[in-house]
Amino acid sequence: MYTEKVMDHFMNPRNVGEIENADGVGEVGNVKCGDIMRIYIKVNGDVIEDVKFKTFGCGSAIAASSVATELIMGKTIEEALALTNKQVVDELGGLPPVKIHCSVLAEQALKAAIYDYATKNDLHFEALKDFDPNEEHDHHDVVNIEF
Amino acid sequence: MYTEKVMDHFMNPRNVGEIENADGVGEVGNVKCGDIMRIYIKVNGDVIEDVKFKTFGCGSAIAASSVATELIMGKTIEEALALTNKQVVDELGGLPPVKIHCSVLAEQALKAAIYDYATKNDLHFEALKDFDPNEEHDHHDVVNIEF
Amino acid sequence: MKRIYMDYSATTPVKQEVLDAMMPYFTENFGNASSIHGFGQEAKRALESARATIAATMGTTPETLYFTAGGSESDNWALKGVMRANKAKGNHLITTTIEHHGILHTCNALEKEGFEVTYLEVDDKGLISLEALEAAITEKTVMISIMFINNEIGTMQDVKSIGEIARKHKVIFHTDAVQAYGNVKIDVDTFNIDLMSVSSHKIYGPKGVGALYIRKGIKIQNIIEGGAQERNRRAGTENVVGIVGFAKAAELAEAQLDEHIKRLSGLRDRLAKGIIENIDYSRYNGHPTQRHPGNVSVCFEFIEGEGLLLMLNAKGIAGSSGSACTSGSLDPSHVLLAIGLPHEIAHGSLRLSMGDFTTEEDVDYAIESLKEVVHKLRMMSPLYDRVAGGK
Amino acid sequence: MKRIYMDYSATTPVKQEVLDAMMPYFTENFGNASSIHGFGQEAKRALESARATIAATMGTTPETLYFTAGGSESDNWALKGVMRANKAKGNHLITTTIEHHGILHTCNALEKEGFEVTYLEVDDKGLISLEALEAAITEKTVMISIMFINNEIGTMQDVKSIGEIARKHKVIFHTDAVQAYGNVKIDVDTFNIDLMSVSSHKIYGPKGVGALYIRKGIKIQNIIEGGAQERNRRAGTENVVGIVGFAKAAELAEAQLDEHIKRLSGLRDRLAKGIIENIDYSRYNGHPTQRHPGNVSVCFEFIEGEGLLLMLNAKGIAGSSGSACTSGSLDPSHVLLAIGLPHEIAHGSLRLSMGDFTTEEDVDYAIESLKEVVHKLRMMSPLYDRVAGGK
Ligand SMILES: Cc1ncc(COP(=O)(O)O)c(C=O)c1O
Ligand SMILES: Cc1ncc(COP(=O)(O)O)c(C=O)c1O
Repeated sequence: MYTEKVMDHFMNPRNVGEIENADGVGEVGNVKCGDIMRIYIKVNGDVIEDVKFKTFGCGSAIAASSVATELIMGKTIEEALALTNKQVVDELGGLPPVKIHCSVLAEQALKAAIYDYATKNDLHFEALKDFDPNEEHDHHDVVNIEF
Repeated sequence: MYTEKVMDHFMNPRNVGEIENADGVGEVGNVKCGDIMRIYIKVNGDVIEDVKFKTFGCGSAIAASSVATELIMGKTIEEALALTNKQVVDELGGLPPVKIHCSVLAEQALKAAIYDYATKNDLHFEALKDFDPNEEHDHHDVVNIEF
Repeated sequence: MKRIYMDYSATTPVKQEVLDAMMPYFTENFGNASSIHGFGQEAKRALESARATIAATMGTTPETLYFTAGGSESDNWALKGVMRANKAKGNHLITTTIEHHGILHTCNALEKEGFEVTYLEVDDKGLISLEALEAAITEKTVMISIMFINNEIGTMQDVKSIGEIARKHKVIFHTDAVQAYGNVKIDVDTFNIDLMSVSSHKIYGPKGVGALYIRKGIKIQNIIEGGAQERNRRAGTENVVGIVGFAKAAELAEAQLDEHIKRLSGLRDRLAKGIIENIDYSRYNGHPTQRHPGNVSVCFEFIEGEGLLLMLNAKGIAGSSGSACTSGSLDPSHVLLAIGLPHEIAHGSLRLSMGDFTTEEDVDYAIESLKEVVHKLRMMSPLYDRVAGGK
Repeated sequence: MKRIYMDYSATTPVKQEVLDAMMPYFTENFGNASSIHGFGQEAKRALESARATIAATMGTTPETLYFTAGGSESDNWALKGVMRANKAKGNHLITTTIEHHGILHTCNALEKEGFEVTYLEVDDKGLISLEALEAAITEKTVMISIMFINNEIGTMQDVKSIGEIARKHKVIFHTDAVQAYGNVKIDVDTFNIDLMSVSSHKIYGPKGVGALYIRKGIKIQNIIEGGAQERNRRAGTENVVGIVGFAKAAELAEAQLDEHIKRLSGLRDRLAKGIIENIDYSRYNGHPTQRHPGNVSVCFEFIEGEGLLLMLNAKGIAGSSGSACTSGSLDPSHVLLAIGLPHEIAHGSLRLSMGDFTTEEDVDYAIESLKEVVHKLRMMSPLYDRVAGGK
């Protein structure tokens, strides 16, 4: 079902936790749908010095969070904003079609954290022009198997 | 499917053949339905001295013919007329439900032979009062399996 | 690594005795049971003896038992077959909100054909209300279909009373007994059951075989037409190997039923207690006593079921979940929602179902593993720190 | 006693390689293919690899192949599923008078639902007329269903031309390839086949498993609703063991196809020649060359098929017959009547179908036995003395 890379990031997630006095915090998803991601960033100049996450969700949601934090650690804000869910999927060696939304959520959570940082500091990023942290980004396919 | 008794009478049918110059010959069934029985009798006084049959039909049709001839060999006409399809079935140790009609056919073929003998000799038997040798007596159940 | 299977409600391994019984029918006695030659007649005898064996375990006679490809086909056949054949009587069917999809999706299909379906709600333990059932019956009600034991939360309905109500109102009663058969004593007459779906692979028999009990006199249409197999009611070359295996499994289940129930209930209660006492913010779903002997259904707040399953799997434990993520759907199991759990709690569900190869050590290992795994996931959860942030 | 199986068209033994491939999935890798734990994922892999194997033998891709419980279910699904789903397009279906009951009885059921069915007649060799087919197509025609190879007389239709006609008129083309698959090269694209029914137990795989090929884009309704197995199209826990066996059988059939056809055709022609040359008043049914490689269908005048089968069986030979008596029906096989045989001749039919374990010695023994048995039955027949009384 999942690649080895996904299982590794799920079983040994990088950067789990919180940052006290974070410069930006973003949370996306909702409990009804079963996925919530929260990302904390610590910014120094325009560099993301530290990033941590907490995720309520399935294996791929946790793995996607872990990979996303790893990908942006130490990057500039502009670089971090260029992160796409496709990169997250690629880095994980692929996700099952019904789990692609987890990578979207990771991208959104990161953007939400940067948005929070930007708002607090009255900064404007071109890449966040159309970003709405409260938008819903879920698009599961409905397939049910019970036994 | 069939009892040992049926198989024995089918594989080693008693009294197969014809009687030249028989005193009575009866044939029932029709080729379309796949069952024809012909019975020949030789009568001496009121005793059936010899009986033979020829049958086109399934295993139980042949076995029923065989058993019926055996049951009436050496019997009086009155005794032979008392033969029922039930006796044929019992003597065979039973027949599958869809094959019961074979025993009916055997009873009818015998009656037809005696009817023929009676007609030729202008005899009247109470038991043949309502007998019509050309009546159809088939009542298969329709069940089809192919593969 | 240790591998502990705790998903017996999903499917079971074929028992060795069952496989042994099946073996001659693959390469030796392989005939088509409808053929009149020796190969066919041997197969026929095996088929009919299997039918007699299974019928006896239900307190019925062979001519009321029809083989199918499994529980889903039996469910589809029972509902579509009876509703379509009894249009003269009415167009109304009563079922529950917690049925298996084999029933629920069939009901949806029947609604599209113009039939009307009432879905009875259940209480927080998963039981329907007998009063509500009786009140739902109208002049147009043809059939009631209520599952014997729920596959997810393990709750067993009061089938006897349901059967009595059905009989009283002259309504046909079908029960999906896929989870119950082999795990509880069933007698179709005692329970007034008119049709019953069962499946072989839930009772240590092979997959792809099931049966539908149809009481004599019930009008039902075919859903698979063709050859005259199964007395003209279900076409297709008989799966003799599978049916022989099913019969052996049924025979074993019947012979060992009391012991099976006693052993499993002990393990079940030990597991449930171990979880509830050791892990806070956890709850035991379903009825506390009136339940499947091997089913433990629990919810852990603040975490999601799929991750839980994967971590348990990494520890060698195989379980299942009504989590939405295991199914790729947005909503968690309709059963967990039906017993009133909010979405966020239903997402964190786990079903561990035990069977004849489960041991006490397995149970204790599962409890220990769960403690660890739940803790690990909660430490990652943005929901947990809200309630337990200070701990 | 010698036991010679000559009823391969009814069913086949499971080959040892097939059974070997199946064995691990009974007791070890027994998981439910829809479970996310290790047991389930192993089963899933086996299932998907089986699907890929079988799809490849038909020249298609795995996502077009759906597993069922056998040929009959596939036939029912194809016809009911497509006709019900395409009501907007029309209500007309074209088939033939010589289809298997899996098709014919399904057509009868569809007629009761209000659909219209045209039954194309066949010539004395069992072939339909392509002109008649084309002429039967109307604006309301949704689907053509014509069997690839007839199960009784072995005749193979010109499927490629049928497919071309269907495509030209934008009509969906289904073929019941239960007898053809594994006995002739099939490529669904070359033949323009849109749906195709196949069954495992006819090609040395286990009973109770089949498949339906559904070309991408074809609209079809489900007939078995429930879980989301088979991409939401056919509910029921996947019969992994059976499917793995089916795939192994398909793989062997594909690998050995040329050799299989060559060997069997040789045996078939030897048997047919031996019968026709040695037994008078006998006739070879079906097409002389365009036929199943292992099928010999003959009629012997003046005798009835069931007795023939029983006497052959006593000699250790297992065959089958389209005789009315083998089925308990009044009429002999609809196929034999459709090719124009009178009732009395159709009653005396025999099908000997050969397969991979049939030898030349078996064939020669069958010819010798037939001579004896036919003679013995004719000596008892009141019909024979009429023609041969003087002999
Ligand atoms: C209650 C219930 N009904 C029906 C089914 C379907 O049975 P099967 O998988 O044999 O089709 C299952 C199991 O999957 C079940 O648990
Ligand atoms: C041509 C044909 N179609 C369909 C079937 C039905 O297949 P199954 O017995 O696998 O349901 C058969 C065999 O019985 C057949 O020969």
